Amino acid sequence: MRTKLSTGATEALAGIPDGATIMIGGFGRAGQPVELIDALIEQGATDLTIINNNAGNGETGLAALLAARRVSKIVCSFPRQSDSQVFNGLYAAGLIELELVPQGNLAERIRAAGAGIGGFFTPTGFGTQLAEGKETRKIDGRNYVLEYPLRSDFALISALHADPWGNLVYRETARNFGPIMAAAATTTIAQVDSVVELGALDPEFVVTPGIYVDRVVAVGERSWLRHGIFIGEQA
Amino acid sequence: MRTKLSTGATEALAGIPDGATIMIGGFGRAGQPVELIDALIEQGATDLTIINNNAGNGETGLAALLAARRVSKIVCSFPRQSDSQVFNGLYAAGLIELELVPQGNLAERIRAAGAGIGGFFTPTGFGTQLAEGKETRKIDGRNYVLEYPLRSDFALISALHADPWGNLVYRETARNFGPIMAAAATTTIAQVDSVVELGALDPEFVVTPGIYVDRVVAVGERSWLRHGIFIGEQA
Amino acid sequence: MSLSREDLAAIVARDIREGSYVNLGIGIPTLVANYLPPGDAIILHTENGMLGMGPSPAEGQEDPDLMNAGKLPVTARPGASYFHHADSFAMMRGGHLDVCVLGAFQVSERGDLANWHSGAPGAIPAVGGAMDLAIGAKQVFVMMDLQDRDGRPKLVADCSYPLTGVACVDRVYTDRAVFDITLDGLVVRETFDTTHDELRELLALDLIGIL
Amino acid sequence: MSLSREDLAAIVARDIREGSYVNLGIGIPTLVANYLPPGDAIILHTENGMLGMGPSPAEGQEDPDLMNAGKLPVTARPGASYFHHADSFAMMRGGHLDVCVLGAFQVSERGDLANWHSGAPGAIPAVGGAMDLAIGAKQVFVMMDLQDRDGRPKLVADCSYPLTGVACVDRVYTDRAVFDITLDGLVVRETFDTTHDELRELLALDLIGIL
Repeated sequence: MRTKLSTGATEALAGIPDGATIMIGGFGRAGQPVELIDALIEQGATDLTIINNNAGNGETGLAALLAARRVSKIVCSFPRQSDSQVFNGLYAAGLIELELVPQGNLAERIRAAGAGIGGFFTPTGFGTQLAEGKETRKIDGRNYVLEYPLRSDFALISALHADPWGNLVYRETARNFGPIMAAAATTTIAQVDSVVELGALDPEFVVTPGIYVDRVVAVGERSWLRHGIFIGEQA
Repeated sequence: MRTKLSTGATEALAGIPDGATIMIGGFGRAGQPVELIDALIEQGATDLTIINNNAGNGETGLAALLAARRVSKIVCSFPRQSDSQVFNGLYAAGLIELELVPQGNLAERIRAAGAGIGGFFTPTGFGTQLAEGKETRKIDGRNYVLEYPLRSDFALISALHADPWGNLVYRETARNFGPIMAAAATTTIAQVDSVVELGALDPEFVVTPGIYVDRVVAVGERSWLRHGIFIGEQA
Repeated sequence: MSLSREDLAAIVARDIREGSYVNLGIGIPTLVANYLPPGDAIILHTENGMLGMGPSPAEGQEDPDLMNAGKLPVTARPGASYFHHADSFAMMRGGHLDVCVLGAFQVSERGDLANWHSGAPGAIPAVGGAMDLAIGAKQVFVMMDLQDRDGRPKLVADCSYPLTGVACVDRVYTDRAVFDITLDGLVVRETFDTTHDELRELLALDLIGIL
Repeated sequence: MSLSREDLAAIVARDIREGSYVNLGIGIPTLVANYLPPGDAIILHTENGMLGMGPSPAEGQEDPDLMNAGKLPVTARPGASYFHHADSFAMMRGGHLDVCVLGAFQVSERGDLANWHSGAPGAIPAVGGAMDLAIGAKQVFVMMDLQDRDGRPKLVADCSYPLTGVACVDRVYTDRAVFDITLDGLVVRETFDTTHDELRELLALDLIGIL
């Protein structure tokens, strides 16, 4: 196997062009690939479409990418939070486009992209504003909305360990969107706390098989684990 | 938590009526819940619809259930094998109905049932006999067939270990259909080699969360592991 | 004359059967956790990828990777499991949770739920998992005051706020009474220092109930 | 005058790039494994739930839980992973495998594949993963004899056998020549002791190729 290990975040991000669609893992801050996002800010690609559950918290990570005016559109389920001031300001000023997707439909659309499914009927959102204009169907007495896969050019995700094949394991609820985004992107870049030897991950316990991972960069223990605690805010 | 542990296979199968639809795990013999199938033969329920990847191998397990004439219909992807003589005979005599489903559509239909998806567009089978009469659609230039979820009243599956909450871990390629069938059945019954203490399974490594498992019966090391080796035959 | 939120949370907790898998929504429903039976009689789900969620950690023991859907630090019970977002929402959408408890702006007498969007012009919409929770569980309970701050009923003939889900609520716990939403209509299940006549006058809805 | 299956397997193996994820179908394609570079340059997938499949175990070391799609005992390489059937077929259907090698009854000049059903009356149909393999990989290679036992070409204008997939085959390796199926037509990629004229006569198909 050719190695998937990059020497650093900058190298790992090579080739991301202006106008790219990028999935970024994380639920709030847990699982957010902060070091990769910082490198993306430095790298300079702009006019990006970002797919994430949220729209940035505080002033760092995804919020800092937004503040740097690199993002023209965001697809997410929960932009408005007590600390989403960066997004709020851009949105109010008409400087960012928002596609709001119910969280489960967001997850299932991402999963469908990775799984080669052309579309699926979901009960979530039926009869609501978020299904307006969409095809609906009653199947076995229940109402569904047709939703389509959500793909991206790149995925930036965060995991706990990788091996040289790119197999990944995660930590607790930081797993969240990582596994499905890895499969839905053309090129998946994973930051991990550390890389372990081939064979060190039990094949029963691999969560993301390496086939879904193109580049791996070890960043050391993530800053969230070092600096940690944050204030809660709803979903 | 009320215990999910049954004292034996007979108790675990309580309440399976004539005419039930039952998913049975396993790919060939790996992951086949042989002890539960033996108990089902003894229990006597008949006119069953069985969902399995295959239609029985040799003279034991699922093949023995067929031989006992308890199965009126089988939904599977690969009935014909070198050792599927029991099914072959019943089918040739018109004594069993067959619904043939491509293996990936079988897996995805089972997954859809557990996931609350009303239907999905799959590229698999488009333009073939197995899509005849089914709705098709071209999405983003690719052709798809609409397939519907596959549910069951019961699932009989085999895993390696369970804890008292019904969390399951599997062994190697015996995992196959177990996790998705567990989620697709109204009542899921798992045979396991052994039950471990609550907390003994690492939450990172649980494959089937206990919410999908209703009854657990420890059978000791499975007979396949004791008596083992079998002859290969295609998928 | 009306019940405190804590007392109401205790009543909701009382109605959740042992062995249930439960998702407690953000906000007021979270209070229900304080009144559940001790031990592991009830297993809590959090949609960001965990079954077997435990209480808040002791101060200083917070783990940034272990949080609930409200992004507050939590713990894991023995027997817990983690899974990714598609698996977590499959669990919800697939009808595997026994009970989900949600807050609401409004509930209609047919069980329509409005709890995600004020509909105010200029407001930034944010839905999160609300629409998935609304349609997913075997039983969807709502906890809310029966009236808003201006005294207007929140249990209504038709929701004026944007809907979260259609005909999805099974039971509404309020500070004045508990209602079951049935195919026959709104059933008054229990009242708190409030008569049926008072409820009828307040709500202007047809009510069915044991007098 | 024509290539042995072993020699053909070696040629297929030569064309698979290092770092590829590959599924080798049941039967003749399995031979390709014997000619892949040593080590872990190529990672094998088996649709019953594994990446990183290794060779057959030593006699007496067979593990009944560890098998390939042909239900033959295999081993796991360091770096392997197991997953359930829906995840495995999502991997295939989602286009993540670089190469899939399949046997065939017939392939049409547009890349239609027939390999699952003889169509004979009374035959018990069995499809397994054939239709998923046909549509899933980035490149679908077929290995087959150019002619059947009766001398009839198996690379045809239109398949007479029931189809496994439509326009899904990218390349056909036969004992006489290798063909690329392109939007421009059938391209002769390489020949084995066979001239283009002989191929044209045998197949009665338009061929494009470097003479």
